[in-house]
Amino acid sequence: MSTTTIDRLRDTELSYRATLAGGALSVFLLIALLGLAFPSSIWGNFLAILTSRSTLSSALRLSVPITFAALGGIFSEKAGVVNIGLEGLLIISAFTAVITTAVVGPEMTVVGLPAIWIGFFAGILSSVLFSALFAVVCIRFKADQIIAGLAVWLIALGLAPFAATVYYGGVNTDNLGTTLGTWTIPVLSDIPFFGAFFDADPAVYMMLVAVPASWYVLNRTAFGRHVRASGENPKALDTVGVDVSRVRYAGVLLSGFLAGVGGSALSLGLGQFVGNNQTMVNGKGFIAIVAYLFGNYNPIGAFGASFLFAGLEAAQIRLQQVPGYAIPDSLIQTIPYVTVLVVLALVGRTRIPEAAGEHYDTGDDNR
Amino acid sequence: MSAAENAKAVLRRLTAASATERILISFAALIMAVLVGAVIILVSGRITTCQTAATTLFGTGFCYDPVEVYLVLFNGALGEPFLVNSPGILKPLNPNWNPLNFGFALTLKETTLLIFTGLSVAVSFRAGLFNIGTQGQLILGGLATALFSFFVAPLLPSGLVGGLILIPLAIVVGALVGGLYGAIPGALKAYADANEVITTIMLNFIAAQIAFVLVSEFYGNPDSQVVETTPIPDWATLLPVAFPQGGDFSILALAFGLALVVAVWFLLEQTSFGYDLRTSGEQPEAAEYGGVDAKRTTVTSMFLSGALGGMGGAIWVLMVMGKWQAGVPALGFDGITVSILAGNNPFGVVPAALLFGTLKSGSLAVQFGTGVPKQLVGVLRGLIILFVAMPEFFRMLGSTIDLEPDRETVATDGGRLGGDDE
Amino acid sequence: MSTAVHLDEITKRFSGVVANDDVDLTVERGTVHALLGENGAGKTTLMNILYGLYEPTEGTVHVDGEPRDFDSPADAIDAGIGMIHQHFMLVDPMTVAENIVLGNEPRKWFGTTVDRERARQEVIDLSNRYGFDVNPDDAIEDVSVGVQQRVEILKALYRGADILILDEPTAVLTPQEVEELFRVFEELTAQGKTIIFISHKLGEAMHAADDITVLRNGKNVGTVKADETSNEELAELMVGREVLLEPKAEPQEPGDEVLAVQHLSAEDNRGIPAVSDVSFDIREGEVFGIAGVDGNGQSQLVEAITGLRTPTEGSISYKGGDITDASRRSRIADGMAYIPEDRHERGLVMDFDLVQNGILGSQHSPTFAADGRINWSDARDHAERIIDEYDVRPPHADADAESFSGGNQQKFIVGREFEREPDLVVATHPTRGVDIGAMEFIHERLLDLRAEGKAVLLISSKLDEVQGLSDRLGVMHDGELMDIVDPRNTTEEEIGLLMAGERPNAAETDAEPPVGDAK
Amino acid sequence: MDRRSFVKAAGVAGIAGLAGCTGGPSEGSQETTATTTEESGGEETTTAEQTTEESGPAANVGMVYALGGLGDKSFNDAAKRGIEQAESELGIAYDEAQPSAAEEFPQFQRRFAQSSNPDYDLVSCIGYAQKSALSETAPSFSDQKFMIVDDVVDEDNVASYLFREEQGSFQVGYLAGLITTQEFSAGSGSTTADSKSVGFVGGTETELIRKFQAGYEAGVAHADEEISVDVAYVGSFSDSAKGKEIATSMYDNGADVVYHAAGGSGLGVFQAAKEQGKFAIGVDSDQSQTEPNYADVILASMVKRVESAVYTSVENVVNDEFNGGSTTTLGLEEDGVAAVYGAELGSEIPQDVKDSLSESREAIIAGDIEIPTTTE
Repeated sequence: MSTTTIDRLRDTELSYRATLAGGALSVFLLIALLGLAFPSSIWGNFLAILTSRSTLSSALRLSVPITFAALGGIFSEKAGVVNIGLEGLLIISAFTAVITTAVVGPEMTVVGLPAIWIGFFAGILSSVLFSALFAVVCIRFKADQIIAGLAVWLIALGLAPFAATVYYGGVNTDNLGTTLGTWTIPVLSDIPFFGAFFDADPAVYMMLVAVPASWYVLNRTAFGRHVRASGENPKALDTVGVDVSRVRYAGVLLSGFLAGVGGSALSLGLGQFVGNNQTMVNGKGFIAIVAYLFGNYNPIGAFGASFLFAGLEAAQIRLQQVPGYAIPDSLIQTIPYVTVLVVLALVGRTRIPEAAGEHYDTGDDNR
Repeated sequence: MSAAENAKAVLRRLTAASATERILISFAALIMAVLVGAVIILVSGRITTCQTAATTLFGTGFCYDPVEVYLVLFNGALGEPFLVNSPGILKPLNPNWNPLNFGFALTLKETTLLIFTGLSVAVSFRAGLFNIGTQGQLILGGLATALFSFFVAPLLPSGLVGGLILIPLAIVVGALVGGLYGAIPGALKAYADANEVITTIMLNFIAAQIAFVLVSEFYGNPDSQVVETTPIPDWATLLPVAFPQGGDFSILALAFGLALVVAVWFLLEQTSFGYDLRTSGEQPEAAEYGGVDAKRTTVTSMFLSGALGGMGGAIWVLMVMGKWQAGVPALGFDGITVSILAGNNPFGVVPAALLFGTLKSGSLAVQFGTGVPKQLVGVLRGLIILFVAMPEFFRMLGSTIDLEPDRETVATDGGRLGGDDE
Repeated sequence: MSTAVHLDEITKRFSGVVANDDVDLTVERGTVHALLGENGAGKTTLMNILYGLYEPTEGTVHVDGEPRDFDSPADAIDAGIGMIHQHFMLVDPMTVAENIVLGNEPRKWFGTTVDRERARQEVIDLSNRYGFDVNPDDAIEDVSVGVQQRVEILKALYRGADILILDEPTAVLTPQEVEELFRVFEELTAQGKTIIFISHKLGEAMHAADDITVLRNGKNVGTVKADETSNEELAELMVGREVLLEPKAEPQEPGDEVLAVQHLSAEDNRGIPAVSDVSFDIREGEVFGIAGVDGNGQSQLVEAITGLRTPTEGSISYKGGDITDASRRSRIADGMAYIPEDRHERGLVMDFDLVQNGILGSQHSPTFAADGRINWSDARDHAERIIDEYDVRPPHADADAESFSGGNQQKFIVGREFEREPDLVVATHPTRGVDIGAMEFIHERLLDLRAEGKAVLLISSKLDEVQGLSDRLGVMHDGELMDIVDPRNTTEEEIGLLMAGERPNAAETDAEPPVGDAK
Repeated sequence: MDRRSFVKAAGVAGIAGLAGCTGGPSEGSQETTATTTEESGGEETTTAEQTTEESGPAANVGMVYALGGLGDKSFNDAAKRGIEQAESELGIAYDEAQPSAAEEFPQFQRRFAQSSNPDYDLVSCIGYAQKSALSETAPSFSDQKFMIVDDVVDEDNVASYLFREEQGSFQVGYLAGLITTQEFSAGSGSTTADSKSVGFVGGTETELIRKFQAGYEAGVAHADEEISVDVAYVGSFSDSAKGKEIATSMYDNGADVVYHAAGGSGLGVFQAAKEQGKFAIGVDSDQSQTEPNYADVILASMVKRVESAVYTSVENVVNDEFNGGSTTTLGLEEDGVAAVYGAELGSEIPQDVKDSLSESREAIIAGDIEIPTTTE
């Protein structure tokens, strides 16, 4: 194939990232410029909000559940199983984490582990169990992945408030009175602005580790390559003697694990599970799907997208408090969604793994 | 086609879901969900505490009795057809049962609304478009209906004549707005190749916020602290006729919904447009080959789907609320489950909507009558969908019971298995 | 010489359908063994059994004299067997090296991490050893089909394969690439490897193999030495009767121009130029053939003509009017029939029954849908007529398209398109996957259409087919129409050179490998 | 007897039950049959069962809570306290319903109104969101007594209860204003004199919550015109995560005290206060008691005695003094609203601050201070 075609392919890839990164940067620069030129105007407020350490730390905190769910979604979908049930995994782990901590007793420690961390791991376990159910249904029983994913969401959406009502008499759990807390790294946390990275929830640190680690696993380990091959061309993997089902199970379970971390962190960061309406997860699982599609299945891109949404939310919360600012809160809340729409309309498609959503079987019926 | 794929095709031929099988699978899914639900009820009956056991199994007392729960659910949804208090599992019929009761009206109300949203989702699914956006289309369609009725009502004579003019117009307005809002992701899909799953999810959020702002800032009811529009005069709404106890159910709306079922079926199965739509949904490449304008069909189907969703919103406003109010129930999402259970078949939507309508209206009675949280029904709904998604599971169950007959003669090509491996 | 593979009385049934019936096969070490047979003779199934993808219903596999029971390809790989499938089992976005080591990645750092440097070096060493020319860092989706095939062979060798199975290895190659492949065969056998390749082409089996085993209807009908047999003997073994190998078109005076393509250029789905500056015309009563290796722009050219792709440049006129921008629908309405190359994707809606498939393309025509409402009873009559006339088996109009075999699906499509009473038939690979009888029937019907004064555009990768049926033959290479020749006065070799991108009158040869459309 | 009051899923009992792995019935199961036969599903009934009501409770009350449900530790839980008090003191029985969507209000109201087993003597509708539903339900069941909290339904069979939230909010605003202008440290929180900033977090931006905001702002200004008030709305009464984010940003912004009128979302405000070492003011209930984990940051609570409204209305029904058609407005004077100091921090609040608050309370009751009821 001629070199020009290769260049062109690379160009499309590059232009996608360049559009995103360049767009974000130029918007920021525009605001900075306007903010510096008219410090007392709304742009000045904008700039102050965007450069405030509290916005950064808030954005990091808010991006935790989205990022973890998105990382989970990447592993599952890269392995060929579209996991639309991420929302359900977040819900079930958020609930289990809190109820387990409550049952153990928030003040208790078991073999040196504080109850809240037992809850944290229990939340992860519940999400892994749910994803195992999902995996069996999709892989063993060849269910339609989208429908099965919706089912996982619906079951979790019903089960968590149901169990909360059975146990507490209402859809919300009681407040544990304790949270995961904050880990502060001395000295580093004193750095202006970026100090927010070193004075954060434990889950934020986990996220900052999980993102590069996921990238590494996906791109530098044999397992990661098998995952990618299983989603692109499972037959290629099968014919070299790697068990496609096993890789897919692993991918889905891993997605359950990661989403579980996000869900546990979400509820334990607050010390309570809120089960009203769409529960406290409130669409974060779906936003996570958008985030990884947006990030083109790259863990770092997915984190970038999650961080963008969380950042917009954090900025929105602060913008709301600017006095005399007339735009209704609800309209500002639509900004992240509108952004996604506009970018999708401009940049268009993302490349979905070739075999995602398809069942794989060797075609032999008497095996 | 490789031999492996060919073998798969043979397999599929043997197990392809016929209409009968679909119905069987739906029933089996329902039964499985009910059984799993019963286990959940028992388990939660051990977690909660009570002074006296509701039932005793295997020497263990449980606070909730699954049989009672399902009976109460059914009774609540239909308005006490059975005498629950009598002993034994089979309860005698209630001689005083009147089908035109409040509970049944609630069930039919839910059913009616779910028919609209179920149809909306079914149309888009048949066109191969995963429209998650019925909720947003419903919200905006309903709002348009409420505002239109409110502003136009003063210009018309009040009473039956005005209603006859206004109600159809208001529904059309709702359909139009819902349709246009549905056409947005359609156009984004057709012309910008944007994934409709993402865009419709985003548009749902946006619709809810826009509607909220419009009502809270501009068109709110000044007499109310709730974010809602000023109520439409009664003559311009769909009032209950046959059900004296109320329940916000209008038989007219149900009749309209059933008529739409037939209309949608006719459109899908009997017309050229329906053929285009279904072909696009089954196999876009083949549709293009067959002269279907894929982009236009995508936009049109999404418009149609959105219009049905918008009508759902209109009916919600005209039949249930008499106004638009923030916190619109998740009828659009329920429509997805209805459509899935119905196998995206317009006629299937009716029983599926009735089932979910029964569950939903019965859920209130369950919480009321037995103390089991009404979210149980949400779990049941998820379980039904889960089991519907895995026909393989039931085929496997079935094949262990029913030995397959000898299929030596199934080959269609003189026993020649070859595909086109050239 | 020792025996590398011995298959002993292999029988394989799929849900009752017999794919292999009591097959014996012996392959000697260090030889090239061709497995010859018609489509659907059971060749691929047999090889999938040897490779552990399928378990035989009855019979035993022996490798190096030992009976083996393969549960999966992994077992076969362990026994030194490698298989190169007809559709390459490669992961498109990954690089050549990543694909070759897939599943056997060299590790470092306590097995946590793929040692990419070592993987790369091993691939380079391996390809040098067998004289392969591949760049380990290219992504698979960026390299030509020939290179992809070499990657597949390297993949097997990397796993220590001594026995290589190739399924239809020449189907997607130019004649020159085929020669190169056979040279690789020699190199491999010289180093002690054993090669089994599947083919349905007599010529290449005769040319490249030491031994030839012919399968028919799942049975072994004979193994012969290549240098002790003849084309005629093999053909008879394959088909079971004497066949007319080449269709013949009697010369006939063409009429008015039906289709004229002028300076047409088009891109493929990824926006890469696929057709450049192609011009030709077709007249009434004429078959215009296009020969060329698959993926040299034929698909895009046909799509532009039939209205499935917007050309970037140039014009198309049809029956005297410009249709460059006309919709697909209007072209169908205007009497343009089209047998698409991929019947599963385009030609049929697999989940529709034949009644519904019978009106695909006619769903808006007054014949079946006068007022927007489809007349299903007419549609049913129509489908039953096609089933009857084109011998579609079983004759069930209510069965879903996917329940029919490939050959019968094709017959149905051909029937549907011919029954449109078209002015122009665009036929791409019309006989792909059909049996000999149906092939003859389709060829006859094409010639009948020609005799009726219709215009036919015939695209096929079977050179004998286009050569035998066409009045004029265009040869495509890398998106260009290299030349238009008289098929009756041109040799297969001359056409082969054109297909490879070499103009006979051009002095220097084009060193660039042909552009494959990657798919 | 009431049908299922034995199904009590109270948190403490539940935890004890599960921790010991022995939930379920606490008595022997021999009585099972007897009990189940008395559980009627709903409306229709047979004469045999009605006889059991002879020795029944003083009254039957149906509770329809506001969205957000029980466990919000403020509004709904306050109503629940009222009915529990009535249960133990007046010997009434009650059933409760927690709607999860606005459209369920009329359904629950109707179910209670229609029921004849038991025949509910009063249906309590908690929250303004039930107004429009009740406006339709009440006329259709003219024999049924209703009460509504936080809005007025002008029907003869509805007793309406309103609160002067702006008065109580003024008081806590005044308190916040006084605290932020001085050096103060107590419990886990502290303020300095140099920053003069406080915050207000609302649930949804409605007329009622604006009333809280207006009173609060007026109270703050009463302390010092210079003090800035950050205002933000969560958009929900049950999103404590967002409540926490908002309050955190306010504290980051320099606010010393944040007052919330955001129901369940307010929990996040307390958490933020605790993490940031600042103060918060609770609402509806004395939240230093309902949320003891945060008693060390809760300066005070603007209590709105929903419980007394509920209790009073039940009492009226029991005593045959149902005040249908009338509206009872409860302000500082009636002790319907009040600023209540935190259980843990109250003792540390300087006496001069307390004195100022007592003075302003008197002035408000006397009508000397005009408090706006809306922010515009």
